[in-house]
Amino acid sequence: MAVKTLIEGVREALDEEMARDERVWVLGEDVGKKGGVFLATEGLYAKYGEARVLDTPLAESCIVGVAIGSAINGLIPVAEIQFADFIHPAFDQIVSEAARMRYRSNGDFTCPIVIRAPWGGGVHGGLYHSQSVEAFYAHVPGLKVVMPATPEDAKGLLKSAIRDPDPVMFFEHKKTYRLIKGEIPESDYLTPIGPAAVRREGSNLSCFAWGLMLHYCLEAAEAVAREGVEVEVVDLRTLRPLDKDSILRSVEKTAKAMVVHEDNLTGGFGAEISAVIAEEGFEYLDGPVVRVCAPDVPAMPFNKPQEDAFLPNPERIADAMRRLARY
Amino acid sequence: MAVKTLIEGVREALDEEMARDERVWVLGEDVGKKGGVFLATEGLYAKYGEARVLDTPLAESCIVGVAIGSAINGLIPVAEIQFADFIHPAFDQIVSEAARMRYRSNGDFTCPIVIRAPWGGGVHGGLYHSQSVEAFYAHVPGLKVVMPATPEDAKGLLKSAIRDPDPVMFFEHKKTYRLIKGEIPESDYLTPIGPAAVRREGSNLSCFAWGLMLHYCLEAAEAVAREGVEVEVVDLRTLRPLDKDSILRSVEKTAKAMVVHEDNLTGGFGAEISAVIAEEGFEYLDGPVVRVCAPDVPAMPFNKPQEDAFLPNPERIADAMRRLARY
Amino acid sequence: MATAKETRHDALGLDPERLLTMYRQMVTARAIDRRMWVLNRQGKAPFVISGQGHEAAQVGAAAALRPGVDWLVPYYRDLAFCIALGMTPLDFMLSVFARKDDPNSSARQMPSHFGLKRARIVTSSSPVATQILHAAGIAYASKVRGLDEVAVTCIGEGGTSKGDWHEGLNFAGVHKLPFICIVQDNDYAISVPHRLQMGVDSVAKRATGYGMFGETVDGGDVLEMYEAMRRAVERARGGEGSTLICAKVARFTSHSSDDDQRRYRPQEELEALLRRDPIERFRAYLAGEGLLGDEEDERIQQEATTDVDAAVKTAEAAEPPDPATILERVFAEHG
Amino acid sequence: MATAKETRHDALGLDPERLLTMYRQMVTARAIDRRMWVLNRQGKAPFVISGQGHEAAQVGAAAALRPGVDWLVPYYRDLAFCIALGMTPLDFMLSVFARKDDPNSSARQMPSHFGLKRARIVTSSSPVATQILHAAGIAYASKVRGLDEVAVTCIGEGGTSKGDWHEGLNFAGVHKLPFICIVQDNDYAISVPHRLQMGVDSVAKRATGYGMFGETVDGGDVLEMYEAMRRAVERARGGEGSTLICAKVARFTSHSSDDDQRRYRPQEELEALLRRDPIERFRAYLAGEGLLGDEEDERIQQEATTDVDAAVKTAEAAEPPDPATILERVFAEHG
Ligand SMILES: Cc1ncc(C[n+]2csc(CCOP(=O)(O)OP(=O)(O)O)c2C)c(N)n1
Ligand SMILES: Cc1ncc(C[n+]2csc(CCOP(=O)(O)OP(=O)(O)O)c2C)c(N)n1
Ligand SMILES: [Mg+2]
Ligand SMILES: [Mg+2]
Repeated sequence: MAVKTLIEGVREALDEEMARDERVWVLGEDVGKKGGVFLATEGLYAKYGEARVLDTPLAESCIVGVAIGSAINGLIPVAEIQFADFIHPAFDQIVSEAARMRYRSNGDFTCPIVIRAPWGGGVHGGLYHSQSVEAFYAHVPGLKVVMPATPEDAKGLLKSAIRDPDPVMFFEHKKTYRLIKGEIPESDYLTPIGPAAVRREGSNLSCFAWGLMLHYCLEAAEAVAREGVEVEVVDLRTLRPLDKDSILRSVEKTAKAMVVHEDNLTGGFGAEISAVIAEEGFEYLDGPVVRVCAPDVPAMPFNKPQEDAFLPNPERIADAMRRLARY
Repeated sequence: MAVKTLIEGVREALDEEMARDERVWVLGEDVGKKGGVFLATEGLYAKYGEARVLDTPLAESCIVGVAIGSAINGLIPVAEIQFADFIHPAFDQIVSEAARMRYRSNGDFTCPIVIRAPWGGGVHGGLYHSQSVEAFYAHVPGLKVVMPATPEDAKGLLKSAIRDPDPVMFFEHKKTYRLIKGEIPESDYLTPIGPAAVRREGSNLSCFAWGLMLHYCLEAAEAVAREGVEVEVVDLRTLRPLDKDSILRSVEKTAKAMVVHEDNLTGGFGAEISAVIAEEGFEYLDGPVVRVCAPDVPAMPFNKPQEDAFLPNPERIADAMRRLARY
Repeated sequence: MATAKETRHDALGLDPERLLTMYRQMVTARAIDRRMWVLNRQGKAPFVISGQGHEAAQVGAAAALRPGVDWLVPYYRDLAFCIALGMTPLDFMLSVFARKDDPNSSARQMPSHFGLKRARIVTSSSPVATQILHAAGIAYASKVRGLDEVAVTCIGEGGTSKGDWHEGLNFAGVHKLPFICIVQDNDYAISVPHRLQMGVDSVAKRATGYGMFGETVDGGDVLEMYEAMRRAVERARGGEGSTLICAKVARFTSHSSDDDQRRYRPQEELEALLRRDPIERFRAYLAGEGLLGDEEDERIQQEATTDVDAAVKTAEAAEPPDPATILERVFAEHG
Repeated sequence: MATAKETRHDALGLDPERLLTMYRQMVTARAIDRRMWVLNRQGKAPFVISGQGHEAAQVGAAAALRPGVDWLVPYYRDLAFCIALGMTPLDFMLSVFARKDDPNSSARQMPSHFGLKRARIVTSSSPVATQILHAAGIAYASKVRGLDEVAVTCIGEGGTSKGDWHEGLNFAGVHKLPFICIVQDNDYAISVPHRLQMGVDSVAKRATGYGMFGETVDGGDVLEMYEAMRRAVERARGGEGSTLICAKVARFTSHSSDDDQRRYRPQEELEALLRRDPIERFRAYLAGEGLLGDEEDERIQQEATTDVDAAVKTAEAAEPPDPATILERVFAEHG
């Protein structure tokens, strides 16, 4: 198996699915000649042409709404939102339309679309190029929300998303695009949407994360392991559907739980995970369900000192692990 | 004190604040001659004229964006979104703009606006006239989120919201508009944004709710009281800022906690309350933190049988109370 | 004979049979519409919203389409449009009574949230203007797939104020899509008058700014509407581009059963409009051309009433949805 | 003398001093802009985004406004506009170096997210087109408060595709607000060419559809821009209504320091544009009118460089924000 970057996984998934099924098309801002601002669609324009790799007008609601319409008439769109921060204008099309086509028509109309967006911080993107938006969408029935953390998952989950008969929100952490490398199978594989993955076995406490934070949690787990604290690190991979069984199984084993995300604390998706554990895993618990998240300020500032102050980091996470282990 | 409906409280607050401060103006769809589809602004057009009671074009982003601009230039807008279900097109203006004016300008520009919207179901409004949207906004730093459940609070909290120097989301449960009556003080009073209110003292378990569900919880508490189960019912009133102290104090007292809302279960704001209790009130807990919420389907259907199946009701809530009390 | 002057419908290539079919569609839609208000007052229909006054624009437009081939992405006043494309009175009444077999949504949605797969009427929601982008997407797929399917979408003049309307027209204009947007301009958005909605008399004047064709039509004249629509459809199929039609119509009823237009609308204004009922106008035309006698008209009215009676009877007796199915069809996996 | 033919600037009532001030503003903006790219290559500025090629349109527009009275709701290319309204090179460099005393946002935002209270430059965000509605709201307040303040907002041609742009222009048109939207049309939205952005050559053609005035201007000609803008401002103050100006400009640099326009833009195209640099054109005009000699020009260039050197020096040496203050100014209560 070849070692590749996460963005290569994304690109390969798009290329293979477009080659496999001519109904698949890509639309978004700058996805054409430029190949996307992160080069996720690089080469596709030359290979598949403008009609299937379309530079849209600068309008996110248009991107999603047109994708929905094209799906109604037989195409399978993969819409790129240039930054997750700019997905908000499409909120209505995603929540009121895409998520409900099947339900409101009692199954007569469906919405097999994928919406990709780079999210997350640590790239001095300032208030509007760093945000986490998963909590907004993981709350919406009718949507699937996928957050890959490895190159293999990025490719395998994106291929599953494109073949999924329902709308899938596919969020790629922009800092992991080139930072995170890993092996990608040569085979034409699919990674199922749903199951979480235990990335590190541990007996003292369970740590749940996704995206960049998963890797910070693994670093932190390494650090505290040297002190004899064995942390089980679970990569949730998809927030909706949420793999409750894996979460509860892990808490049953370790009796202590912690959620880490770079989204703001209050109302972040970590709250849902805590709530599930507090309701369905209460008997297992031997300590408070801890959340390590960004502070409740509107996204991370551009200047380095404050960007660093905003983002959870391996040290902060390791401290929280130590405290919870001691509890 | 006179007994009035909740919507009268809203109307009085608007009228009094407009009379007090000529910077205050109301904008929205049909707020003028018609007086709003629920008559919340009835009479204001005749009293204050078109410039201050403006029927806007049918465009929610316009309503909020224009409100923001008018606040930058010295006015105090109270924007009405006709139904909370239709606030989504304004998501970007609310989340990216209103919530961040102060933060991103380091305090040089501010956004003293109020956004009112009727929410909630039980009025055969179907998929798009029944929704709960509080979870989306209570997650956003920079916003205050107010959910009054009584006529007195509707008036007192709305007056506070209009005088607040920051953006306030003010959600009025449409079924409570005329269903819920109560005394409204004659005095020019304000109800502070923040503190929760214990509506019923109890020792066996704590129940947290807002809007229509608060009243269902009180009914349910009455029912189980006859069986000797004493439930403490807390009206959160504002979700952001969240009154953690009152929540934790109540749980410390009863050792058992339950959250009820008509929003979908997964990722609803009940999750945040559970998470706070599971992290900061863990020592107090003598049982799982229970959530009684709507199922994870896209809003409540129009037909009566399914609308009833969607909404939590006093019976379902009472059953959950009994189960938790027995735990 | 060469001497006899050509009639308007001859010029349009509409034979008497087509004309009577169109008339029948308008009459049927009106009969259904009147009846649902009665049901509402009887407490049998919690919510109704009306198309009375819009029938000529809708039936005239539908006559230029191929039902089941071209697409309609409708809005809530399109009852007559849907009837003309093949929705039956029973299909509709099942939604008014919120019955399980309602083909629009199995009573998950309010009545008049149209959707009928077999007729290519796309499921519609309540948020105004979202459908414009769906029509643009359908038209884009039609173009890239090399189909000759035309996507038609309807909206009120108030809906044109929304961002989605603009984004949809802009996209259609960029790609010269087989896309037609019919704005049914009845001068009111619930209570908001035209002057507070837009700074222009006809929204069709925006067409050039999108690189498409624009037409302002008397939407009370079914033949004028048909003519404009036929031109638009030919352009769409011929790859010449999209069209924005502003059909001036009248809203005869309150906005919906939750509204009372007397609060904001001058009575005289309404009475003046009612004197120009589009169905009356079409009847007068047909009578004038000797194509519709009184008995025939009587029969058509009678048939419509009978159909509606039957539909109401059947729908009222039909099953409501099973509460247990509330969890189905969120995703493909469950149902 | 009556015989001497009147110059363009005489006709516009611009005296030589005003002209040289405008020239100086353009030169200063360009000097700052060039320098920030150097700082970016030196690794001292992680992100820069440029206004090179837009200076004439911006300075010509600013010249028709009253700094500190009229409002600018800017976008990220408006460096020259901001300089003309009173932003100093130091103000800007403090944001480039992300320093605490950056008056735009105390380095919470990326550079070129302009905001300067004293100059009535409204704080701006990254999401394209949201500012259009803020300008409409400011103009509405100006009107109802009986003030004569004009609200000007800028955006690129790509931004006009967004719903907020439409909703803002529609609202301004309905109320004939003292509102001016300047679209700086440089033919690209990052890499997306004009033909894929809209179906019309000049977006100003949309003005009539909103009930406002429309003008298409050579944005490389500072005097032509001033003239159009002055007309628009007079209409705004006179209560005659809003104006949509499409200023055709050129983007000389890549979209930002994160972009490389060679990936999608023909080299010849760019070279042709560079030959018509708006600053060169203005210099040639001034020289031709005998208002600017070589030494004088030399001196102006030199002063600009000196100012920028000083600003860079001071900004680089300035304090970064204190991490502890990250929690401040979310609400009035905290800070
Ligand atoms: C986004 C959104 N905002 C508000 C509403 C509430 N609403 C329903 S219909 C309507 C007025 C529509 O007027 P118009 O577009 O002119 O259509 P008409 O009803 O006159 O045919 C409004 C405000 C809605 N359904 N969607
Ligand atoms: C809503 C939104 N979508 C996407 C972006 C990313 N983005 C920033 S600038 C830009 C292109 C803008 O082009 P144009 O409006 O023509 O202005 P120009 O940069 O050419 O001056 C894009 C797509 C954004 N900032 N906001
Ligand atoms: Mg209308
Ligand atoms: Mg541009």
